[in-house]
Amino acid sequence: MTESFEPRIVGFLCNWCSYAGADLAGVSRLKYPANLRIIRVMCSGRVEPSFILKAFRDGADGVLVAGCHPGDCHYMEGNYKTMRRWVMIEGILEDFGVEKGRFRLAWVSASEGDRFAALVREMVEDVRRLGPFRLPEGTPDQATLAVAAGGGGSGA
Amino acid sequence: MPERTGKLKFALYWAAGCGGCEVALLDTDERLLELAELADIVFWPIAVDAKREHVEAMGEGDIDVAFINGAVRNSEQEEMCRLLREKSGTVVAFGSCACFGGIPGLANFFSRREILDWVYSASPSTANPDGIRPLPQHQVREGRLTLPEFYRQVYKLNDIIQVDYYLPGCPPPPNLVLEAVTAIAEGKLPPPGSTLAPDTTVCEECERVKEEKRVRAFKRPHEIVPDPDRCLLELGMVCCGPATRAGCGARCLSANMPCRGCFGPTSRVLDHGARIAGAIATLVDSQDEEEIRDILEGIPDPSGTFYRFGLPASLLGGNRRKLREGVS
Amino acid sequence: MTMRRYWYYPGCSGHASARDYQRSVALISPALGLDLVEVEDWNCCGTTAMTSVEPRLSVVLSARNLALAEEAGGRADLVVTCNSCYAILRRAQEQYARRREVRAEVDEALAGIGRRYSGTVRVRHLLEVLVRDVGLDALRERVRRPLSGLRLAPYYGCLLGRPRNDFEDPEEPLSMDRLLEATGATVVRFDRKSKCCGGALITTHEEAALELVREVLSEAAAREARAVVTACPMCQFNLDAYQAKVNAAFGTRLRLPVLYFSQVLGLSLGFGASELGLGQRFVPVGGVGKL
Amino acid sequence: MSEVRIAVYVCHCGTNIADKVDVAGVREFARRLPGVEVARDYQYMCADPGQELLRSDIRERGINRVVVASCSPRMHEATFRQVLESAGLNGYLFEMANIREHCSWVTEESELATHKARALVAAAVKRVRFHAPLEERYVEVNQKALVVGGGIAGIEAALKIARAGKKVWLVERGPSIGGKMAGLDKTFPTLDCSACILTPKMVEAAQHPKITLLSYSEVEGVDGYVGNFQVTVRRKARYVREEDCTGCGTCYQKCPKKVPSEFDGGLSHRKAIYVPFPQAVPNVPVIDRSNCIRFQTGRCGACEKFCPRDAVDFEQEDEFLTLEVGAVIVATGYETFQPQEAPQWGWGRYENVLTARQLERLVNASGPTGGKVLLRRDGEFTDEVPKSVAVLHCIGSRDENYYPYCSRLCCMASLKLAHLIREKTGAQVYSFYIDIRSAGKGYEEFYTRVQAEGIQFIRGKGAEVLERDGQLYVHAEDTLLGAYREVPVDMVVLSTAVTPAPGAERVAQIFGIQRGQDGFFLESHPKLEPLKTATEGIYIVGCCQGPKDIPDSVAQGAGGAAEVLSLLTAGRVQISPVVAEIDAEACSGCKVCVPLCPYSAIKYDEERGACGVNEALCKGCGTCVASCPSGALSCRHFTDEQIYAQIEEVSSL
Repeated sequence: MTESFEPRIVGFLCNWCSYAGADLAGVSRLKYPANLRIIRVMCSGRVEPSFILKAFRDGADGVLVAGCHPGDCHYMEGNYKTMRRWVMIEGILEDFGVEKGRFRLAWVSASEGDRFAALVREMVEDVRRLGPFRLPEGTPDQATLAVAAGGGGSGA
Repeated sequence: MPERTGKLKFALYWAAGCGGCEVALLDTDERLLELAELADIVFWPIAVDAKREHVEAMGEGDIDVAFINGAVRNSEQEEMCRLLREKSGTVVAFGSCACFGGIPGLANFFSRREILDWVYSASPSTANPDGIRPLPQHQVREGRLTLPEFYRQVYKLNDIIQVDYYLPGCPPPPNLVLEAVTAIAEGKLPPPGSTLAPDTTVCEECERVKEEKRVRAFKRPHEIVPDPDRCLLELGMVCCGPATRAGCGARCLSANMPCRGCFGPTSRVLDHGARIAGAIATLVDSQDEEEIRDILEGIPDPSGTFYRFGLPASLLGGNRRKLREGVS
Repeated sequence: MTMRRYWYYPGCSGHASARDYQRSVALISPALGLDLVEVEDWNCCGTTAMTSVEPRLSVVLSARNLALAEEAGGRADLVVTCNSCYAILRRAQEQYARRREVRAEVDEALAGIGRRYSGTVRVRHLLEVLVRDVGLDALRERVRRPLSGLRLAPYYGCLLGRPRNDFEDPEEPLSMDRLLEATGATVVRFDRKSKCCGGALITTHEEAALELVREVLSEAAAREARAVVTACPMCQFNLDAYQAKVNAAFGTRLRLPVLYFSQVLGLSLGFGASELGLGQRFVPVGGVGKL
Repeated sequence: MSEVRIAVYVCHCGTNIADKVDVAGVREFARRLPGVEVARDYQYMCADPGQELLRSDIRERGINRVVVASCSPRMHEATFRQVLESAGLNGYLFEMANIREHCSWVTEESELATHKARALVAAAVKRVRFHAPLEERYVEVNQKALVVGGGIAGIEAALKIARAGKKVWLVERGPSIGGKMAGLDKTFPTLDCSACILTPKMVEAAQHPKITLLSYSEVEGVDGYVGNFQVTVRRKARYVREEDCTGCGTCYQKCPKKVPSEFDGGLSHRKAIYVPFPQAVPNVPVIDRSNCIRFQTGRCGACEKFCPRDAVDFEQEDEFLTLEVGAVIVATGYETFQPQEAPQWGWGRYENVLTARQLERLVNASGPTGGKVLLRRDGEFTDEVPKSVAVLHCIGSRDENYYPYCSRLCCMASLKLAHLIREKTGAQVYSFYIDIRSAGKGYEEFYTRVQAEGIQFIRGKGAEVLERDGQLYVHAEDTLLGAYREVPVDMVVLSTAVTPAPGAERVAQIFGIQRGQDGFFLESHPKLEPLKTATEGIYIVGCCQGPKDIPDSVAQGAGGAAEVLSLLTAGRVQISPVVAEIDAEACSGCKVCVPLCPYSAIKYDEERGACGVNEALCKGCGTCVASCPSGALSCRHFTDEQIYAQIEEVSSL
């Protein structure tokens, strides 16, 4: 993958709706770009903001979070918590210089295989247009991060 | 740590910081004298007349413990940190700036150019008609003048050198400082890499009564007179206590002020700002996206608030934020 | 009365065959608190032949008009009185918003003439503005000459609700029914209110078109309407100009004046028949204009 | 942790994966990943030889972590976990990489698919290092069941469960069970009488000692989990005491207030106090409060006065019951498309345009005309029999503007009605259709029979119905003639689409059922789990899942009963060990998590100064974990480090 830029997009999909929707896209043999790599979580509510940040840190060019439609959450209201965190994290990501087109929250039900495929196509196109995501120049190695968290602790 | 023969040798260094950490040592009051009995301070620019050459002349490990406060922003600081690392058996990152980047680390939201533009021309109090800017090197008739290079970013100490212990706090409170020194003196330090503070959060030390939290509106400290017995978060104040490492004795909270997060996260959390931001957002009591947006609008500058002490330690390290008003 | 400001797109007929329509609109709008400002330098909306021959050009033509309204500023909606212009401009609005490839093409074409469009203009039919923005209560208050006893057949034509939009049901449009009721007139049930008038066929398949005209007018006559009321210059022309031919072809004795809703509103607001442009048509308005 | 020894298997899935993904390449890539001891590719990992391969590697090569790169974990995760268990390895030391549904099937280019597969495998390999053995938990299953919806599917389900000796509650929203089938006259293709075959089942359901019928009741909420649901049921006030009423009918004879009958599609009247139809079960009237003179004005009270048993009680109030059940069958049925939304077909405009359901009532002996097909004029039936009738198929179905799907049962129902009209009136009957779909036992034969009876079939959808000079015309394009036709008829019958029942959205939310794009309830697998839903212990049968005819609905009702009985009979049910846990040492008791849990699974323990998770209540969504400010909460099998491991690989490869 040298000449054309192939973005890496990490998708966090809830098991019950969106992951099943992605499965349906597969079963229906709908084609979409290979740039999305899906990580399964039981509920979109499990997605910590740090997952999104870490994906960008580790080289992703885009992040998708997808869950059940509001009101349809398998766990009743996990997706509303996702929505709340999302509103917060959107602004923070922008402050960190992550352009709006790189991250997306979507509601995809288990029956929306075609919608899912269209969503991926659209998002890949958006991210492709934005180009690779780069951390600010001079950002230190991530190896130091784990240490920064401070290891174990004790009252010394 | 090498076996002790006689008094310990300490070095103290002040990098990119406000000086509060230096004062924190004085806050130990009369017990500072015990410290002097325990150790010789071989290098402490603010108080002891020892120069860089003296340190350079020392052998590896001649210094037992170096306490370095402040973040690293320029080449001089980096050189001094590396030098002290070379000569010291143990290095302690002293205070939040050294541990996580601290308040100076907020500069990472801006580029070097934006900072220089602001400081040397755009800020309202600046008069610089000739547009003079500092240069790392300048040739004059008498020879070459140099200044330390101003880096693109603020670094926390362990981005530059290996750090053995972390003593967080802005500044670290006297009890933790003394505990740390005692542990050093008695050879009872935990494994290297440890943070010399409990691995729980401020809520553990906070006396306020905690109930279930649901927030309809966020309040700033001047907007309410908080009930001294109730959890400030439940009153709508943005308190970072639930996500911030304990050890401070919840001093801000006992003064009716919310925790600002200076002790950083616990060992289990990767990104302090993201964690507290995510936790506080979920407390918003609404299922309507617009209303959620409105309620969260009540937190001015979330990035600055939640990454107040830890931007250089965050996953994305800071970036170009929309320019401040006044900087074109 | 506070005036609501809109950009106004009269379309080609507004300056030609439907001058009376435009005249009546110009008269009633200020009286109802509407400030309609004609978009400067507007061009053809891109309807009729263009939509099938050069579909993309048709969208671009519409988009230029939208861009003009947007550039003119004020974040005002673009008001249209011709159903065909309405359908075509609105289609451009929707396609620009939803279809990336259309957006890309339009942007490129507009850039070629030094214009840009960001998709903020809403296209609205005057009927919608009257029903939703002015409101029926406000209209009722301003009626000075209630048209009591006047039986009217509201004829919407085929385009107002098609393609589907959030304003009118394609099969059972109602806005004109409500407006005419507000003037005090009696609105007759009219099953063919949104059937085709044959306008597009009249030059190529006259026989088929005449049959469609007959269908519409016969129902209006059977329901004892005194006049047919339209919102579209094409429908108006077709139903009006071809009545004689229909009578000749089918042996019917139709004699139904075909008015614009704006003319009927004008009458109820107290304007005179001649200033509203009544009587400039093939089928005489007869008693209707003298109310 | 002992040394990690990972085995990776890349499945060909026949050609499903191997055609697109270079499986050998992925295998070689996996072989070089840290910790990988064995890497193989194989034709079908899920088949016996594939499973055996896995077992022998575990036994002979000391494998203690397994990654299978094949299909969706939603498909075979459970299969492979069992294989691990059978080889003595905990089933949770396993991870799947979905390189079929998410990779080979959706990617055009082979090279990109292979690259993606490598990234997914690398993520799985890194993740599995952090897996820990988890123990399955079991809970007792409550031996009672609930069936929601008293149509034929629900009745069948309730009877089957009851006959197996298990207690069942049958909850029905309306005043009587029987559902849509009770309104039909004959059933296709055998033409047996609907009421004759349905009423015995209704009566049995009402009288069976193991069934408690709760008619005129609705489920308001569900708590708990598989095996242990607590269901809140609202028993709406009937204003007639069921235990006192004998069903004599005096009350509705005396009631002065006439209301259009829902059961007869508005073609007749009922009273404000009424039973919906003569064979209603229970045969106990109900007062329609919004139409009752007594409730609206305070006067009247005729029913109360004349009731010989003093069963009328205007003071009655809604009651709430809490039922404890182990499993639930949802059989909430369907509705039909309301043609007033589409006036082009003339319903509501012309009184001789009827829906198929209305016509069912006309041809029925207990219907408003005593079984005669008669024309109406000015709101009343005349003695006049139509000489020509058009039956329009696909009204609202297979139509982009309304419902894009095929409603499946209306072709046959339309044929049946065409036959009955022809038989009863001798009228010329036209059937306007797009296609005739007569897939079913004896269905095609019935179609042939009806064709032979002289029904005129016009291939072309009825586009609109208009009246001209007092005559109805059906406008259609006859696609066989290639001509536009206007067919004059006296009566039009609209075969309207089958649509989700009103309130389906709320039912779905109450029971945690997902809905498809068409609004019908979604089964957990379209082929292999047609009755299960995303919520364990909740099953769907009949038309709430999609349009179905009577035999299919009955079969599903029985199938749902089998699901419930297998659950109840097993006596205990496995519960996923994927739950949240709290490190009490690390927890500071901030209580941020407590209100986030929709199941109230988190409680604060004053003594320990920390929160704790009730594992029986926790469903493992992880929402609390993501919000725990101190990081004291974690989610088993979805820990931070497991997910971080995946993120690291998929973000960088």
